[in-house]
Amino acid sequence: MAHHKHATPNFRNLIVRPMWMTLKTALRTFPIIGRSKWLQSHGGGKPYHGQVIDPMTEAEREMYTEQAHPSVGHTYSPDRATTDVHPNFERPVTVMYPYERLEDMEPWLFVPGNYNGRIGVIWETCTACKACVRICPNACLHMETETRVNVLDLAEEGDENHGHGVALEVGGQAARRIEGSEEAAAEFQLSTAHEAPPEEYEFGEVIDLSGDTVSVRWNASGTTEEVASSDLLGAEVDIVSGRIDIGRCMFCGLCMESCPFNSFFMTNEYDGMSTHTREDLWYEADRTRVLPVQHAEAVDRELAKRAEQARKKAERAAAKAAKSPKTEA
Amino acid sequence: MATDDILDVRGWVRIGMDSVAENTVGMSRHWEYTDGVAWFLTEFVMTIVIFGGIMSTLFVLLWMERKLLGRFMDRRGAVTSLRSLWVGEGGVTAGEWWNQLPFGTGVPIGMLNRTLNKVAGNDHELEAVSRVKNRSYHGVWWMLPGFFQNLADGMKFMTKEHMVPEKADRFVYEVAPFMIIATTVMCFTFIPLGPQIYSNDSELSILFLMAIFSIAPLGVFFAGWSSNNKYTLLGGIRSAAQLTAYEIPLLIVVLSVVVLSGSFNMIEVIEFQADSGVWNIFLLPLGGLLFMVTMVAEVERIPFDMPEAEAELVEGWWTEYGGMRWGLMFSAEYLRTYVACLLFAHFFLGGWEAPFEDTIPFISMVPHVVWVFLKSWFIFIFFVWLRASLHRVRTDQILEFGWRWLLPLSLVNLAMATALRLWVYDGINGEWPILVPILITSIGLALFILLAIDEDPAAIEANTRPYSVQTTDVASPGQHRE
Amino acid sequence: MAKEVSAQQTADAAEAIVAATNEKFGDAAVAEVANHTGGRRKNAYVFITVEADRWHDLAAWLAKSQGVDHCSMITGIHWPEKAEATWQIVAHLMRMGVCNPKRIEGRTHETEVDISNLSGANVPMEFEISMSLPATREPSVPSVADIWVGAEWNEKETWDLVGIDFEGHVGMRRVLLPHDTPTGYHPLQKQHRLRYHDFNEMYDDPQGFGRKPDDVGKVK
Amino acid sequence: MAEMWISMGPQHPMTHGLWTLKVKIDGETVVDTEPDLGYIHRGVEKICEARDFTQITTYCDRLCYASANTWSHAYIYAAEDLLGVEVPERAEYIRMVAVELQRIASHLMWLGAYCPDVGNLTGMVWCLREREMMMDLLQELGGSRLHYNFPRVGGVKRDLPIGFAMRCRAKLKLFLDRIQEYEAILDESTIFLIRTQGVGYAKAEDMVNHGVTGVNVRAAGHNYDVRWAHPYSIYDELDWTVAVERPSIKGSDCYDRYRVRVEEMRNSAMMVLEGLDKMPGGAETNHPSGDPAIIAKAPARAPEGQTGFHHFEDSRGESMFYLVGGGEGRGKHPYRVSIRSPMFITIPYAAKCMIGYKIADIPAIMGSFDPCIGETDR
Repeated sequence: MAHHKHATPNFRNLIVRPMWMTLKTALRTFPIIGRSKWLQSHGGGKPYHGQVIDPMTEAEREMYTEQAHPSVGHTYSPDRATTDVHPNFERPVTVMYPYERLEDMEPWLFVPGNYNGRIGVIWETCTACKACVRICPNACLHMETETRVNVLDLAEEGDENHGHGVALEVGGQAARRIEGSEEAAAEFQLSTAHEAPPEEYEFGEVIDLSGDTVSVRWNASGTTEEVASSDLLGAEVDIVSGRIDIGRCMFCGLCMESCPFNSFFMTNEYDGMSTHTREDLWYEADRTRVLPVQHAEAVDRELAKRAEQARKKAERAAAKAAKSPKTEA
Repeated sequence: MATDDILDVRGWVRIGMDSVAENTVGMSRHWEYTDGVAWFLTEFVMTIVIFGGIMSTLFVLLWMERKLLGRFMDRRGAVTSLRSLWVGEGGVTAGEWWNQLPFGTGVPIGMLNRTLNKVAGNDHELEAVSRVKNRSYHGVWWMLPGFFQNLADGMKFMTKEHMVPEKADRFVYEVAPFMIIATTVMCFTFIPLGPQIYSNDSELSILFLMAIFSIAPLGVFFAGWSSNNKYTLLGGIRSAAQLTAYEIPLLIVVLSVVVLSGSFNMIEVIEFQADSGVWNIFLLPLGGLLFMVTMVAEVERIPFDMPEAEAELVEGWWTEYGGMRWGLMFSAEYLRTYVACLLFAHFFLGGWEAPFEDTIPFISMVPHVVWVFLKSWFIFIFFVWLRASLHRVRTDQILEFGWRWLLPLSLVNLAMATALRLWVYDGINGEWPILVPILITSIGLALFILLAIDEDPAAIEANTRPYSVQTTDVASPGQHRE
Repeated sequence: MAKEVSAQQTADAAEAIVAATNEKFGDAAVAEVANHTGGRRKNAYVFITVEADRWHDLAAWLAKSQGVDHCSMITGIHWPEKAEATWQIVAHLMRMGVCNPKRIEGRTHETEVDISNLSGANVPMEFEISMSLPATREPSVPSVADIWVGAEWNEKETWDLVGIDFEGHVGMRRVLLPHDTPTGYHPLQKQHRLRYHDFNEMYDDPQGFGRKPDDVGKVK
Repeated sequence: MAEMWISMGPQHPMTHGLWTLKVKIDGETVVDTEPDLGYIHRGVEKICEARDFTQITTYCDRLCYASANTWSHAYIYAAEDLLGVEVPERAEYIRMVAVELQRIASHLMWLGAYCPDVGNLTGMVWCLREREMMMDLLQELGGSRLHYNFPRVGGVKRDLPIGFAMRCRAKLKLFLDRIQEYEAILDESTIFLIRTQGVGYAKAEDMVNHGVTGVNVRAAGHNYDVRWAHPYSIYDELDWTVAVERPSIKGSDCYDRYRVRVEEMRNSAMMVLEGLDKMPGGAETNHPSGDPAIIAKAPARAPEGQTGFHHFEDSRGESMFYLVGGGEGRGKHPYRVSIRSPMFITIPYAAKCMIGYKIADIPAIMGSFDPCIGETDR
């Protein structure tokens, strides 16, 4: 591994060579003379920013048009060559931040899925499975959940959304109405009351569903009990509120990967997260929004997926029901 | 005596002061002192003129340093433009401070601010710039973006607190900066800016100048010692050693110029170059090179930057100073660089004489002070270029280079000067045969180019490192423990 | 030269070392050839379990005869529930075969190493030596800083974080923890548990010196 | 002047990080040195005992903040040794691309910091300008500029983004030209040669006995590199030569270490270009992130008694992780994570190397060993 050819301490290297190199660098920054050939990359005569290329090859252009990859229509040079903010400077490397934004100049660095910016959450499709709370290394995700009866279950027989509620399943939650809780709930005045609203249901985890009775272990007392499935309603754990401590978050992206319902996104927003106090760094649902387009897209995708799962489950249940009478008969 | 110049500042001032003296002292019973008073007032006004000229053009030097250094480093340098004086976030007017001024004197300022905001306000045709309300960053080139950044930095130092280190030697600590600053500013009395723009035209002005110029190192050493900080002590000692090592070759080179020009008076040196039609650089190229190198060491700029070496001494002897003392010392360093550039221009580039004074017809229309400033700023480019491209030399290497190389070369230069003066100039009744400068310059250039392309073919081919490195016998690591 | 040491070369070298060690330290040390379980190539390495007090002799012998010239890392592990092996020390050594360039009649020779036919003592080899101590208040193991100077700071760090002392170590001091840490406080011991610091107590007294009873006197 | 201790304290331009070097000087000559580390000891080993295997990668990124990828990959290879995981071929190539780009960025950060140590600010700005190009590439891979959290146990987080190969080739070819510009201002500058040649001698055997590894040993003329001595990843399928300095009897000095790192930058760039050409499945294809071509199924738990360790060629030396299985959560967390930091052992040696030289040489010598304090204090 040879030394550099001219690396000998002589008069030539004392001033001539280093000063010639800095002069070339300085002359390159002036608009007209900066482009002349002999100033280009040291000893190579090649353009100083490297070849300006179209970022999308032909093959890529048709393949990725439908995702409208952000670098469509941009020219690309390895070292930033263009600026419209400062015309009388030939080749600026520095991005003059407030006046030029890197995501406008080099969009391929901020492809929505790839860049770990501020966290964006679709709270509507979150099913409070707490996968993200468990995966976060710095424990900055906090979530309050509550076991509730799904409102669709309360629809009476004739109602058009009857039967769409949560079905009882092993390991899921079940709810039983507490006697007399209906009247208590009716005359409870939230605005004037001094105590919490009365509990309407008691919730328990379903142990097994064989036959008509259901064995449930009540969350409150922990005792298991055999209950007729008729007076049980399906229940689910719902998210009440969630917050992210941006002060602790290191933007590693593990929560985005661990969320099974892709309601967790890392937006490509990197500024605007500073506050004056640490309390303000606790981002509630309002400050962890995602762009409306992305939000709508994600919600539709998720609902379509769940509808698909519900339909498949209904088919499986129907098939099982169709199959089981044969065995009985 | 000095060449006549359309900008005869001293003449106008003298006339003005004569009339002032006559109308005041002349009328009174001390009328015989009128001439004395007029003389004193002229000298006083001329000193102020020189001081004003230097201090305002100092900002050009600072601005060139930042922008050129930026360009050498492939970036822009300071870009805040003058617009920032009246432009704020969305035309904010800084609380309309002018309304607090008494007797409504603030009103015109307010009006001026509003018109300027309307004329050259925040909006800009570029969408990205106007979105963030162009806070005076986007300056056009003729608004000299970045020029007033140094003014703002300078004023910032006035607001900084002056803290004296706890166990510092209080008196010496306070005296040192003023010694440096006072002597540096006094140098400008002896430097003429033009044929009729000088504050002092004494017979031995170069001698005085060099004497005052070399007092500052003493102040540097006082500052280093008195700040009660080991690093500044080291910086002070290094700077004392370096400046003494480079004072002697500098004085010898100046002596060679004086010998060549025949007088100690700065203006006569320049007149000599003007009359004989040959600049000294073409007669003493070696002298010019030596002067440049020793001046870089005198003002402690990069290749000889040890006293203020960032890497190990943090800020060298400046570390413990804050506030305006540090600001003044910082500007004193640039004033000393400005003295160096002006001296190089006067000694070697013919002071205020235009490049082809008598041949180009209308060149004498341009006032001579312009040439003085242009030449000194051109020399300053070399100072910045050296700073951008060279590394810092170690202290012992500086001293060794100073004593072993510069001193003998400056003696050679002195011998050349005397030979040229006695045999060539005086021999042929007082003017240079045209062949002499051409011959000397071409020999100098040839020598420089020869050295510049010299390569050690054996070293390249054998790819070894010929440099015999003198190292103190290094204790093998771990040895000192036992 | 070939691009890397082949698996076969490493395996033979490991066998040779294991045989020599078992024969030399039959009673005190048990050596075997172990293979890495992950990655594309299951490289072989030498795994030796040795009694704590014979560690210095094994180290000196490895350094002298097997050419082990580099102590990579010394780790201390605290197994509170194992009574007879509460303190485990795992030393990772390395045979790099790095030597100064030879000087023959005044010319410095290249140390060009032809990797393909490396054999015997100069095949680079990884060693993992494990030793354990029963439950004691002052676990200590002979220091190998005199054989490999590189082990000096590893041992300082192990004592500083895990609390295992090394006899014969010159100038044992805390390197990673602040100098005013109470004596006997060694954070990597299992009785110190990590707690979740809620938002309002995030930055005060993270190591719990203030809240915990002073450990002065109680060594472990 | 009588001998006196000066403390090149935690905040000092020479230290490239937060540690103190107390130096006893006699006039300008260094007589004795005493390093004092531990200022940013974050207890990463203790934290890792309470995290499961995917979460630890984010902490290993932050060990040495100048070369995050090399450290997270060092941990991942050790975790795969502990859990016994086979990584698909394409994932190994992508990891090699990420590690070598990070090695270039780390060496550029070192060269950028070394130039002001010897007095020239221009070198710093140029090197950081090139490091921007490398960080853009790593930002496309990992998602942010400095800490990428890119490898997963069994593979990588995501495949090469769309158009990455074209951009990577363009930037690396441009970078290979730009190296010549550094050499014009460093190698061909006498003052740099005077300041670095013959300063900070270190013999090969002395260094190995002191535990110094990696670039600093190769600068002393001996070709030892973990990538060929204990082969991992796909270095055997690329034809690359190790950057070794020519041996001299006095050992390596600052200039040798500088030469080896510049040569290594060239080698890494050539390796990445070759890796992109030989990428199985082509560098232009883009698999979705969970695809079996780039990540293999890996067990989440490591029972007690299972251990794994792996030597890794970091840009500063040979880093190593030793993991012991069987922590809380029935083995979801490791019982003990032990990290070998090359600089934790090289800095005391470098401090001893300075004895006998001038004060002005301290930054030159210390800087040439490329200290990174994040990994030193863990």
